[in-house]
Amino acid sequence: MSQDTKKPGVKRREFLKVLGATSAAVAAAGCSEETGKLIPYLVSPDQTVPGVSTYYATTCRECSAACGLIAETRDGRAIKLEGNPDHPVNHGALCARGQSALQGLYNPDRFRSPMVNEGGAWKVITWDDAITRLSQGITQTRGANRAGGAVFINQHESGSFPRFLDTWLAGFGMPPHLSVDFESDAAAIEANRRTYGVAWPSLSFKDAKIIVSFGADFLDSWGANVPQQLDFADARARLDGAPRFVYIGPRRSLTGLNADEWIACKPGGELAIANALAGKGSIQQAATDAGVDQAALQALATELAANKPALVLSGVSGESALDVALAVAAINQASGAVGVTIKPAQPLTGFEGIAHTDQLLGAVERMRAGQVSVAFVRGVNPAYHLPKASNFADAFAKVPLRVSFSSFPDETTELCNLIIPDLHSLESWGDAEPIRGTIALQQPVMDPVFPTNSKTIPVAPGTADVLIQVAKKDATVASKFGAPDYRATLIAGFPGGAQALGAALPKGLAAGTIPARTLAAAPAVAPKTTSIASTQGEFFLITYPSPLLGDGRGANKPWLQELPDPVTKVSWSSWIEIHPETAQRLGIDRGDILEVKTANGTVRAPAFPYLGVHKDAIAIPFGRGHRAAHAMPMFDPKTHTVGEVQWGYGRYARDLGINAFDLLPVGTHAAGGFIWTATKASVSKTGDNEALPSTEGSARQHGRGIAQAVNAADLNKPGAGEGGEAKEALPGDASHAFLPGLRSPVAADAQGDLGAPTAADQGKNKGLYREDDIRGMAKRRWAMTIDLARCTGCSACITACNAENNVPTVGAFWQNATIYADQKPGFNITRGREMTWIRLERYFEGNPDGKFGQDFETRFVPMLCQHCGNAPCEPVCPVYATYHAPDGLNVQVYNRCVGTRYCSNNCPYKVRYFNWFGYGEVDRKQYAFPEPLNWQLNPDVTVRGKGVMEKCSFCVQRIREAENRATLEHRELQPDEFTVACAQGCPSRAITFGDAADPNWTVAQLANDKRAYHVFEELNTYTAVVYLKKVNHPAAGATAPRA
Amino acid sequence: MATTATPLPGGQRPNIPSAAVRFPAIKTYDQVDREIAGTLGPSLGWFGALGIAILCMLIGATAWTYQIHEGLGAAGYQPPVMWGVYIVTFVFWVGIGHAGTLISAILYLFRAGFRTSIYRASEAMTVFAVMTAGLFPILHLGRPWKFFWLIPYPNWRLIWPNPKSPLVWDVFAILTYLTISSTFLYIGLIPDIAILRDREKNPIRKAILSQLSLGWRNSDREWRHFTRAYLFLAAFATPLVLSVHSVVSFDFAMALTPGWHATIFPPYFVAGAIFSGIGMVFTIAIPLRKAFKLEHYITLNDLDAAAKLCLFTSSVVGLAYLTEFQVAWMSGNRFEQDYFWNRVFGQWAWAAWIMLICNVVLPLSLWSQKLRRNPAWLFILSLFINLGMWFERFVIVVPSLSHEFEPWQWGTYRPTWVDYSILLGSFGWFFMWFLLFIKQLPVMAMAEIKEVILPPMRRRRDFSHDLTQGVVDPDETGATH
Amino acid sequence: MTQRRKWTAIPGLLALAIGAAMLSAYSGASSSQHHSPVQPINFPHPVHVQKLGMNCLYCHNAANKSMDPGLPAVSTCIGCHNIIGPDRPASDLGPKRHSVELDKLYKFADVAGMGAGMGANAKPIPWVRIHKLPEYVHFPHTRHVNAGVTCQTCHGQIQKMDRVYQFASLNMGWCVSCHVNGYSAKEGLQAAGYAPPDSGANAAAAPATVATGERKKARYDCANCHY
Amino acid sequence: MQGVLGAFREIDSAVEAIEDLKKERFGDITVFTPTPRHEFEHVMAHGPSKVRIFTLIFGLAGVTFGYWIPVWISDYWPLVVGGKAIATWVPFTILGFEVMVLVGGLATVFAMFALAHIPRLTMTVGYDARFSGAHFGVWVVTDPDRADDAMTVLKKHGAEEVRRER
Repeated sequence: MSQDTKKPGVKRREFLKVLGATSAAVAAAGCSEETGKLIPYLVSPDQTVPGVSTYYATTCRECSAACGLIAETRDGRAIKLEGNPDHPVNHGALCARGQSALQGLYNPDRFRSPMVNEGGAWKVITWDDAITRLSQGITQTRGANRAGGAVFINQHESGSFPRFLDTWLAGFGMPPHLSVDFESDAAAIEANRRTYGVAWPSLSFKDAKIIVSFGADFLDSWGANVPQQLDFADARARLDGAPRFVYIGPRRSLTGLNADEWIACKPGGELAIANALAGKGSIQQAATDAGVDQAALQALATELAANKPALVLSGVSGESALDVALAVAAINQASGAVGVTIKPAQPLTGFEGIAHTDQLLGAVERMRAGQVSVAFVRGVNPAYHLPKASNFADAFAKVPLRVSFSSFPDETTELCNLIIPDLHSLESWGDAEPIRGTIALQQPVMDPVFPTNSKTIPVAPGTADVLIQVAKKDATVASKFGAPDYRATLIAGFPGGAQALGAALPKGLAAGTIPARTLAAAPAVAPKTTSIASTQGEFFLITYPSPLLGDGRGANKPWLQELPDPVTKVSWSSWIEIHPETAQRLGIDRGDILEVKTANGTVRAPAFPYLGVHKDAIAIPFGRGHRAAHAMPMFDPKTHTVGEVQWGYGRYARDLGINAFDLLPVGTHAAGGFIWTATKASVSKTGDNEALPSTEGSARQHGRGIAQAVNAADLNKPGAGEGGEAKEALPGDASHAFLPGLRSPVAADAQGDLGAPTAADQGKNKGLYREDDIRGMAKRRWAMTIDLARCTGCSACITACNAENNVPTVGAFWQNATIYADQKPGFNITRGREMTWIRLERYFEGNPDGKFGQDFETRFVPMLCQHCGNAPCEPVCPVYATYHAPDGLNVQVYNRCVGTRYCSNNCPYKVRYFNWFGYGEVDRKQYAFPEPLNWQLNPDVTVRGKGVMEKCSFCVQRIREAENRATLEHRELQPDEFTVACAQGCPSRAITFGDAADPNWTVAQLANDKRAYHVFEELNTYTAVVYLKKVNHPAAGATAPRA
Repeated sequence: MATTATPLPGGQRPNIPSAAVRFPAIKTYDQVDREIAGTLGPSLGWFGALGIAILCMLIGATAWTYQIHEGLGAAGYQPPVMWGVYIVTFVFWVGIGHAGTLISAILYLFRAGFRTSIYRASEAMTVFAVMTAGLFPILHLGRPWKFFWLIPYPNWRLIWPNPKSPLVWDVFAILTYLTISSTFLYIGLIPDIAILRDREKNPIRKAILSQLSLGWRNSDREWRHFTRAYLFLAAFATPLVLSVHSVVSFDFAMALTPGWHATIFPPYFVAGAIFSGIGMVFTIAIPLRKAFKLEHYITLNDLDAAAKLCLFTSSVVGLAYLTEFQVAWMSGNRFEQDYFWNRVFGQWAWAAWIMLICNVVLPLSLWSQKLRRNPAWLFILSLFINLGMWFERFVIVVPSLSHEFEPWQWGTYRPTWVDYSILLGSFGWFFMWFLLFIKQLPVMAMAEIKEVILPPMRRRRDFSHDLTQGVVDPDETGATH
Repeated sequence: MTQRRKWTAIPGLLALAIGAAMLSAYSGASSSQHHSPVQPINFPHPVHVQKLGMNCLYCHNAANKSMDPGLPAVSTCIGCHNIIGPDRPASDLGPKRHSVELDKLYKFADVAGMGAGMGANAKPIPWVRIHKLPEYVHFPHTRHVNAGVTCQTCHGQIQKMDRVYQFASLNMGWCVSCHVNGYSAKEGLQAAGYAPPDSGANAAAAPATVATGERKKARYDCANCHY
Repeated sequence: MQGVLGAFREIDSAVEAIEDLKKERFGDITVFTPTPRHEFEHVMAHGPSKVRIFTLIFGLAGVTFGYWIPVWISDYWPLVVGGKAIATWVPFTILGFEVMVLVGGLATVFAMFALAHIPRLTMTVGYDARFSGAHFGVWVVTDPDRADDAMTVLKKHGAEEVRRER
């Protein structure tokens, strides 16, 4: 496929540009604009029809989990990533980071060609030149017999490439590469290896009677979060016998917020608790050591004893990490978890062979000692995420030849002297073994975005191909690399060869195993243990990888920058979490700029009082605070020219927030992993205050019953009310007064204006439209159910929606009006001007006056346009720009909208978003899709111009596409034939979409669930979105906090 | 012998009984012409004022240009507060307009004597206020260049505006109001323009005035139809005053936003409008009578009467405020209650209290006749009223939106320099027109004033007698020579 | 002392008229109907369709399965014109002659001569776009083609156009009137320039709707095309 | 058109003059007065103005039209908004009212123009600039032979100035 599409090379790219321009043009544009040219294919690629999407199965490389992807491509451009339903790991789900891979592919700051640094000045070179220089450099080192000192730091990945790379290195007499993953939990891996003999057994939450997590954030970034989330949701959504979930740790992460109970121990206290639960040491002692309530701990111990098997996880990152992990393993074994909830038999191979921080530090020391002749960096950014204290930059500078294969101008790359940008995983061949016995294939879903600048090399090569080229230049090595390119190499190595590969590609999967790297025992490096006790400061400093930006990799993707942090709802900025009680004591308000000081450094960031952090601790997320080595002027889209490198990880990441690594000492624990919670810190107010770019209005729902919950115990006893406000219906018998509204497209029917629909009305044309006008479409009522018992608040749905519906990001500092005093990042967010069509509201329940030690509950509500049958927004629009479609959609017609914004005023759910600036207009500085980001735009969806209201359309373009396909095949739509982007992307399957008027669709059945309710039902809006109450599992005796 | 005169047919417009003593200081027709026509023609101070007005107008225009280029984000909107200063100012100016029509039309029907001297000025104020207000709905659009989509005109899209939308009602109401009140103003002006025309020496000006006066020549036939048409226009304008601001209030009352969704709005808005209008009348008329030395036309009696009206409307508005709270309190509706609590004790308390003090507390001073007859105080008070009424609209629009159903979307609002410049610009625009008006055309209806002063007589006699009887009594017939 | 002077209220009326005119002009009643740009290659539809009786779908091959009708790839042209070179023998298409247009095609496709395939530096033909709907209008060709709407109903009788021009106004009103009043296969055929089969075998072959003249209507609420 | 024009300073003399002229069967009399006075209305004894008829008719026409527009618009392209009926009568009353006022009001004005013969393109004989100021004018259309009688009558009642016009 991509062979065919490759032929026309540059020319077909012009063709793409035309399409790009077309789809990027705006609703505001009139009809009489320049019609332009039509550039045909030279040779039309088979299997593709212009204007119809082609789907390729491939593999996600954004983290080590290697989830399966389905890439939707239109006219040769990838426009959407979705999970591969057949994939054994993610079963069709995909997290926000995975979806955002597209913005890595189309990132405007990607290197367009190789570059070399000569005398401090960067200059663009051709691919041929780059390859020659590389091979020369290597030949020299070999000549000098220093090849043994080479260091290749590679982003950790599973599959054949690591072995391929080792072979290549060996060929030149270089040692095996370091496969680095900063987010991996070294302690857990080590403990697993010692206990079960594998790095990462697959976990089964479904089979657990109780789940206990020691700081293991399996919903954020610990382990393979997508499958874990899916499994967790399945487990918790069971209406009886669902496992309770207890979270132990000093900070309540997104995972913690999903727990029924939070035992807030002080940092380092986990060890005592784990030991006590494992039977070593008394509960009482543990309680005092960890500073937690003894009763709660005792209760937990009893519960663990009573409910077997349990699933206990450890994700502690302190100096005692390994010990905790081992103790936890003991607990698991005691409760018979092994083989049931923890399955060493099906290990996640993606976690094998990770080189931990101690080895990396060892390499750094060798560099400092001048023993390293040549250093390669690929997909890793040690200059950013090694603590300043390690002086990586100085050590690195001692290496004569520093080659970066990074696609982005990150900190490490800036320190290199030769850049040979790698292809994006969506442009290149590869494979992975996500779970033992399954090979996941990675294939290019489109031509490389950027043309090659070389006569002899027709298409920009990936690193693997570059390595092969280099090898071919060297007589001695060439023999080992007979295959013309990496693709051929893969085919050769693939069990069954070309045929089998060809057969496997459509699904992207094949049975079989990929031989693992043969790793000589890593050079032993003495762990640099640091004792947190010995550090100064009144607060423990908790640092953690952001669930969205990871260790900083995501920072150059506007989707991830804009996506509010699931816990704090802050975007485009760093923050310092501090417990409200402490904040009150120190007189700190939300947004006050705090100065955090440790022995290693100082940072300044706004404070975020957060109930979920220990009162003696402050917490800072990683991911932001990218800096260029040499200070660069503020980015200005007007003066920026293509090819001008935006050092500091690109325009979206540079000089944004703080880098918590600056505060940390260089410390590794017994398992060789990096110690995240390594030091204490002192906090002082600076006196300034800046409004946090947060989408949060009020964190409490003031008893308005937006997010409703019910106790598992009450659920099955009918009539037992949850209490609270009267409108919250009894769990046993939910008021289903809204159901008629769901059965007919126009709620007026439900109100009896046309006679309430009867059984006989099913499938008939209903609604106020005349029979002969509606062509039988009106029998449908598109609707959605959202199960709050499943929703974990991970926010993947938001990214899915952004990708599908061309929703602009508005937080970059240059996206404000020109004349503003402050050009702060996230300024538009601060002003509440976010555009995301679906938002995740995070409401706290209980502990109203923010006391530490009092538990609280969190409820996540995905809030999107409710597509009301009686939509308040519709009648007030003076120009019919919003109206009720005969199939029950509440439609927004962008090109008719004049922007009175009356509809938004009248919307009780506040789900309409206004284009305050020309986010969709190419010539404006607020343009949200700078070339080539606009290649990702969905051609089926209009890009909205300035001054226009927009909102969730229930992916009407997907509805139309399905209808078109059905009519083309002369058939009716099949139940659950298609779904909308948010539902498709949801990793916990909380969202279901379909036709509620037809009982055969799942959504119609779910709407009858006894947990079903409408938000603001008393407003008589007859919404099409039905929520299912969250289910709480309070500790025995206790009752969950109320709404 | 018997007179040929017929008795007064019903509905004929009689003179105001107290006509003879209406303007004790005004003796002859010539005096009226001389004094009022004398106020015309530019003066240095006038040029200064006009300059300032135009400057402000230009500032506003610049801000608007910038906003159109940049996008509405240039203004300080902060979702969920999707309406802000612009709509507030729109309602404010429409409100100002109402007093003018009230004085010129309603008081005309009620034969309130004190209208004669101030109605011309206030009618002009109405027209210019509505002209100003009319800008804002366009100005606050996301795509102002598409404003005409709100007007039902035949087009190739075969699509029409939505007649169910309060905003379309607005379009109809405002356009009608502008048309009728400007017609009303112009019709009233015709005889006076004729007077100016006949006094004018400069041929060019004379030509222009001749065009404007439409060849009016004061014949009995013209007067006969004129007076009747005038009466009917007044009769039309009267319900219009009540309807227009009711329709404006529907913009809010028809929405279900807490703090907007209230049946009390129409009367409440109309009262508020008239209240603010009277305020603006004071702001304009008091300096005017001083500058133009027309104290014997706009007499203290007139001010006193207007002040009473002001006091009345103020108390109506005050009652409306209280009713809102009482309704919210008794409704048992959580959203209403939260909102109204938030209004007076929440983040917007300051605005609410400005409103209450300026509109309810200060006007209480008008219970004292001494203050009612004290132009200086009335002027100061009127400024407070203008401020208070602007903030009334602010309190209705902004806090309601910032504190709606969805706690997650509760927000705040911070206008930017663009909002403020355009607000300033609106005042510049208004006063520019008004200043141009008062120096080109008479600020008082000469013909109508002549109507209510004693006509020149050869023989003194009881005047009221003439009104009831014929023109002359029989015994005197023929006795003249 | 009788004064005679001319009066007139005409200026006011004039102003009104101008205002109205400007409004209607501004309201976008404009359309690019009838515009007929010069194409890089003067492709003769009449010869291909009328004389050789090629089906529209042969070149515009996506029209029945996609939103886009699809443009012929250059290779599609060369497919035939490899054997049909610029030097044309006398035939029913005319006397012996040399076709300049085919020279141009060969130049674009970098074809050495008859029989020789496309060369390495073949370039796509930059056709000038004629029918253009704004981006906010999503027009599914497939729905219409499969509903039996003849191409000519909207595009005019291309088979008779020596140079293609925009036949319909493509105004919204134009679209909608058809959705409201419905499309009749009979009129469709007439629009296509073929007499509706009246009797015998033709009638049997033709879809029933032709005889009945039944009109097929379609939804015309906004979200049909605008999203 | 020939006639006699008399300019009076006092209203009562003007009135009496007119009465005498009427006694003497002078037909076509026009009064010019700076301000409407009932004395003249009585003595001229014209019926009430016809303006009101136009007002009524066009007012009714307006309200009908004002109701019809929105109903027609709503029905022309039936789009459901807020689950409401297509043609909602109650709110359309507002439009009905506004259009009534608009049409009725403008009709009244134009009726007045028509009946009062304005705008008049020529300033007819018999007008004098003073009549907009402080003078009352009486204009009698006569044939030359009776002009003198008219003039005497006017003089007798103390007209400030009397002159023939032709």
